[in-house]
Amino acid sequence: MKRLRMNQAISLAIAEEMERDERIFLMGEDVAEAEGTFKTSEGLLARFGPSRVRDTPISEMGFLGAAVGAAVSGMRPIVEIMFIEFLGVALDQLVTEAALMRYLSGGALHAPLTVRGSAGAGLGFGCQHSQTLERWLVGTPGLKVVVPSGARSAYGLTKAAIRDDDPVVVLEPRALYGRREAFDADPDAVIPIGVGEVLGQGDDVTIVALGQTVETARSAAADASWAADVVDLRTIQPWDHELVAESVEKTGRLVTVEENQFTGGWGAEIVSSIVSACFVSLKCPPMRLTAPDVPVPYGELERQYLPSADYVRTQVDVFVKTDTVPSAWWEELS
Amino acid sequence: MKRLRMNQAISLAIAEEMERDERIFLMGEDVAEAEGTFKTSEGLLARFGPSRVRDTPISEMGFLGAAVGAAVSGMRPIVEIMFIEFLGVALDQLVTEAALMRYLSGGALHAPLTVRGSAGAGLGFGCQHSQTLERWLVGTPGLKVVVPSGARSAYGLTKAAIRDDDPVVVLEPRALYGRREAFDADPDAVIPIGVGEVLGQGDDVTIVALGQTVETARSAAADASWAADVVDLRTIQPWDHELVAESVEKTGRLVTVEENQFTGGWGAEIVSSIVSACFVSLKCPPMRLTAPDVPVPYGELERQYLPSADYVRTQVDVFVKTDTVPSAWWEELS
Amino acid sequence: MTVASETNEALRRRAALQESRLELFRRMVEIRLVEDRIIELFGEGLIPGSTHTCQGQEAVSVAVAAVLRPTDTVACTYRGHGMALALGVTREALLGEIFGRKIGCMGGLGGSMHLSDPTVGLLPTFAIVGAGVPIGVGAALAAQLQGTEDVSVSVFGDGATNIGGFHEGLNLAAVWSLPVVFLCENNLYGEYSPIARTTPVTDLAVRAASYQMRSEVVDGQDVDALIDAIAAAVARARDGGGPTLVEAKTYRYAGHSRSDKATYRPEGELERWLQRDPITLFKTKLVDEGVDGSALEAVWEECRLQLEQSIEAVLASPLAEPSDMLANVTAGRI
Amino acid sequence: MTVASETNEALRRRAALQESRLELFRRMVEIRLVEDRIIELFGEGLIPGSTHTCQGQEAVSVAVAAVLRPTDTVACTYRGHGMALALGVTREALLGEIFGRKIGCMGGLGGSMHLSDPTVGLLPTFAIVGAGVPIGVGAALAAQLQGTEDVSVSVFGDGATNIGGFHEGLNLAAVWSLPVVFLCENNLYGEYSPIARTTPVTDLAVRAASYQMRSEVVDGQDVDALIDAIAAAVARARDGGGPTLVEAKTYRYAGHSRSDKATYRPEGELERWLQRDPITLFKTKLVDEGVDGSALEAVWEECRLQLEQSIEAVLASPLAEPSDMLANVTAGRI
Ligand SMILES: Cc1ncc(C[n+]2csc(CCOP(=O)(O)OP(=O)(O)O)c2C)c(N)n1
Ligand SMILES: Cc1ncc(C[n+]2csc(CCOP(=O)(O)OP(=O)(O)O)c2C)c(N)n1
Ligand SMILES: [Mg+2]
Ligand SMILES: [Mg+2]
Repeated sequence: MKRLRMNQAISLAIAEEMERDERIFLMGEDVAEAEGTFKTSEGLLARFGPSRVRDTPISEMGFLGAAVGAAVSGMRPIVEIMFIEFLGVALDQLVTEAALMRYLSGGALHAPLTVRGSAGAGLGFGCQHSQTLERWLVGTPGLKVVVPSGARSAYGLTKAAIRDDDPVVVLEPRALYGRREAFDADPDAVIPIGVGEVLGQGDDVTIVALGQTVETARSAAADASWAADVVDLRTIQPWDHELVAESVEKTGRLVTVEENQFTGGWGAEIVSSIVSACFVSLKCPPMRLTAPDVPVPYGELERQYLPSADYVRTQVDVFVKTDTVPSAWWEELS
Repeated sequence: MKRLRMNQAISLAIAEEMERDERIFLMGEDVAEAEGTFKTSEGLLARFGPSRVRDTPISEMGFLGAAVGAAVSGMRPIVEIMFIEFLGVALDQLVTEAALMRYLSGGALHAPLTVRGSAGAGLGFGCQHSQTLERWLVGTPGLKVVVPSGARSAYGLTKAAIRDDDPVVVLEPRALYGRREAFDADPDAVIPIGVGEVLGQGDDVTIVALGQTVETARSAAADASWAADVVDLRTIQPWDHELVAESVEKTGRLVTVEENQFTGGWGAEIVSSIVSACFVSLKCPPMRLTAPDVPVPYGELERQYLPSADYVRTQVDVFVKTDTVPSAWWEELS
Repeated sequence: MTVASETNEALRRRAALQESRLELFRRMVEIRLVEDRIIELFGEGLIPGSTHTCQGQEAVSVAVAAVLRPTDTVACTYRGHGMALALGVTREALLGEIFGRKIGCMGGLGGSMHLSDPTVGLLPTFAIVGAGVPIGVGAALAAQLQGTEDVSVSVFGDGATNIGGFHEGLNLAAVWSLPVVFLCENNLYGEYSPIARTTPVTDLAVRAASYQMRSEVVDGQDVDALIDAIAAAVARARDGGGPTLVEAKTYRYAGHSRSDKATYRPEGELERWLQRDPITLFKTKLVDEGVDGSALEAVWEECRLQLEQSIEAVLASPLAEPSDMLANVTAGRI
Repeated sequence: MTVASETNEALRRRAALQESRLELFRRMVEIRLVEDRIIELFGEGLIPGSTHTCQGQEAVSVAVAAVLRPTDTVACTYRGHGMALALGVTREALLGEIFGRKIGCMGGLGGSMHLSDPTVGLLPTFAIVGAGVPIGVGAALAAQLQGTEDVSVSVFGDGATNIGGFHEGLNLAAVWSLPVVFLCENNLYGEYSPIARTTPVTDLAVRAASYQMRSEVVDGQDVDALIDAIAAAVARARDGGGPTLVEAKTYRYAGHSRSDKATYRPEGELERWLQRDPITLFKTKLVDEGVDGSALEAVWEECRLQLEQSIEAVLASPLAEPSDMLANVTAGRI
């Protein structure tokens, strides 16, 4: 058992994989000398040298594209996008090029590329450095997207991403980098892509969470008058339909807890699929707990913006009691 | 009444608005001398001159950014993105800059910017020139997205976009540019953003369609054994929740017809919201008719990929008769 | 712009800076003190998120402010406190923003990276590297189209010259001969990376040749040299002579951001630059010009006092409220 | 790569081209005839979508193929038929793709813009302008990391030199001294826009100076001059001498794409270029070298015959099927 911060777990996962496979290398802005803005590549330069751990210019399009080219040429690059928002200047290389390499070559090529980016709110970085943006990625044929919820899943999912033969994006909740978690760091403790996990069991409601909302949902459930299956989705594309459906068949109630805005949030995808699959078992309409449809605010307000454990508990209280969806906090305001 | 092709209707709408307001100008690749790759700026250079109708270098990031700068400086730019996929090299300027200008300036600035792009499949352009990609845009606070379904709505929505004081994206179904439609081209026949339209009435099912699937849905409904409210959504952000909810309250059945892939498609948003709003009225789970989760194929196969009127009719037949969602064609194959 | 008295104060501060060399000196001192104090405040954990200060680069900011008219436009970066203060933004508007107060530039919703004040020409500062370059070009395009004599200045760092938006922006400005000045603050580092690691040329000004654009390298620690270079470029732009790339060789004394101790700097480098401190150099010059040295010394204490008063005022002023985050997303309310 | 005999045929064709100057001539003729015929076939409405032909630019393609090893990599554009044929791709694989047949380069799912054959080093041709530049850089990075002596060539047009990816790619290659050759086919137009409308420099090779990179301008109609320039650049790259930007001055005889009649060209321009037709120039040279002129004349007829046979074979071969579109999206099946 190790007790590591999430950024340490990521460094460890990368190091072990690089040790195992010479084709793996890491590049990004300040990942080498500085060991990553969020210290997610601690010790890697010292251990693997500047050829396999590379600082890049500020050229997201350039180095992401270079990673695509290296990936189809027999390497297995890991690219760090410091803040996932910066994909806005490079999205083409990921979704229009990398994701299609296998298809465009009739299966002759493939792009075993890992793109890691810090994502999400909670650190007070303001509206251009606090988003999750999985909506830019989910739905892209050929692309997979995973989201760890702490050190343990970061370790296992990072390994899975690196070992996958197709492009995988790891959206690392930046608010969790500094949080410690104890886990069994077996070098082969890979968490398979596409497989979620039920944390805690309960018959009243299924709560689906992702990334930092997993902890929110667990805290909410811990002191609640209801009992929930809390599902850590872990992969958002392709997501674990079976696991969620099975739980909803049992509980008859579905809640998603998302840190993103309501519109365009991943919860809509889950709700729309699960409603089809489990219509007759549903006791009530699903409920999505999200942030309001506004940019991520700075400072104190960021806490209000993100769904808190208290908020989740209160809303689920009403939901389970009345089998109706209570209005969101901002609907009361506006 | 005029009978125009959709590209002519767009040219006309732009011309009339440019006539009305000197601050409006158009830029993009080959929009001036060549009058647009899809002839959507016919006659504009001759009429308004090279200063207000500008050919740009191949620099989507550069000229989209320039449009943002001009918009906050008192102009009302229209930018053409020849194929909406090219936003992949410029997305930052639209979703991270333009959409936030009002917010970032505490309301002191705003960006009255229209971004028009050709979108969607049907012309055999292959996987990098045939997507709709509204998923890159929907959910962005500060951004609006409209999708015309023919010459009439292109005319009215283009005007609405140009007159709006915030950034609006017009996704023009490229397969429809050459189609004619007769309509009343009253210079003030603006179609308000956020307002859908019910075409044809029926009690059995609500079919929500967008862009080129509006015609698909209408054809399917024309010869069917069931009667449908066919809703042309017209705006996908913010979409007309009330109109759809009202119809579903009446019919008890919801179908979306989308030309995009299932995962990440706009239908999930509609389904997830409407299920909450209309849960007790629903006779059965909603059904989403989409393309499979694969890149858009070329040639003959493109016809198979897109949901056809026949396919929609057959699927809705089963749906209405059995109140269950039949499997999609590709589920039978794989 | 929202508060009328605020506006007047910013314009008054701008005029003051342009009227006397003593005021120019005072503003540099103010910037230095504000930046030092911000680092302290962050250090005390009083402020969330991050911040990017500009100690050592004050001469560039005040030179821009000394040359430009308030109707001219500045597109600046997250390292924007100095530019904001120089252009006229009040200490209260800056610190208010950082402390999340309603009197902040954007109502306390944005934080350190997001300043703006259109009344003195400051566009929202850009947190995405390179984003402001094409946007500055767009402001110049607006001026050209409107037939005003306004000029736009895009300010960015050395690292930003490796990003696509720089290239596209400069090309566009050159081919359309727009009234814009590209001002590169070459402080030798992009985050933790020395320029040589990311950039194969030492004088970034050489890049202007790719666009047949004029360029100049200027001593970034010498206010007067800067004023001359910027004034010449601005005058040429105003006269229809097109864009110029000005490279100011400068240095940032602090780390890249709040958490950076700048341990990557070679020994003695900081000390060498401190010997050419822009404030000291300017003081010597003013004394040579006959200004009383002790008056200049007194400026430090005066500024310090004013700063503490400003901080008190800010801390006594109301915080941004939850409902504030629902405003300024689009023209209406969310 | 999928069909072994195909593979061998492509390699054989590549070797043949490298072994004799007559074969080099023959390949240019083949390319010309294939392109002319493709335009005809599109004109007859037999093929959906669009196509971009390269008549007039054949010398560049065969020069690249003459210089490179099959393990070297080429990142080329949608205007890629000539490059594909030159590198060794068979007429059947090219035409099969355009006709949507299983024997096409990507199984008939992609069409004219999407060719590839890794066995002769052809990466999927890029339909997004500039996308192939960083990807070619990545192939070179792989070679450097793997310690092979392979070289990568990025081929793109004049218009592509205005897009961000060009700038970022060249900078990255220079700062890492990668074995890559940037080959710009300057055919004077980007779609319908003459270069002067979009680009403030005439010799695009000057842009190499921004990266302290070597560059050369070469006559794009002279096979031998091209071979010399490309061979020198490739040799330097192989020897660890870093990247070079080679600008080939050339001309496309046809319009930009299927639907373009190229009416925007100044009178006489095409005729002037036809006088320096690369095939004619090379023929004259071969005759000077003692090759029998009538043998060269006969090549046209031989190629014409082979082409018709290929078309027949392609039209008799099976079309891509619906289930094909579900393969090659990720490692598994959809
Ligand atoms: C597109 C993008 N990539 C990366 C970053 C992260 N980042 C912020 S500042 C910075 C360094 C910029 O260096 P430079 O342009 O020299 O400006 P300086 O900070 O030195 O003023 C980086 C990499 C960003 N904000 N945007
Ligand atoms: C990012 C992007 N923008 C625009 C286009 C549309 N487009 C395709 S080819 C082309 C012209 C390219 O010109 P050039 O680079 O000179 O190459 P050429 O076609 O002359 O070979 C354009 C604008 C595109 N495919 N990708
Ligand atoms: Mg710098
Ligand atoms: Mg060209």
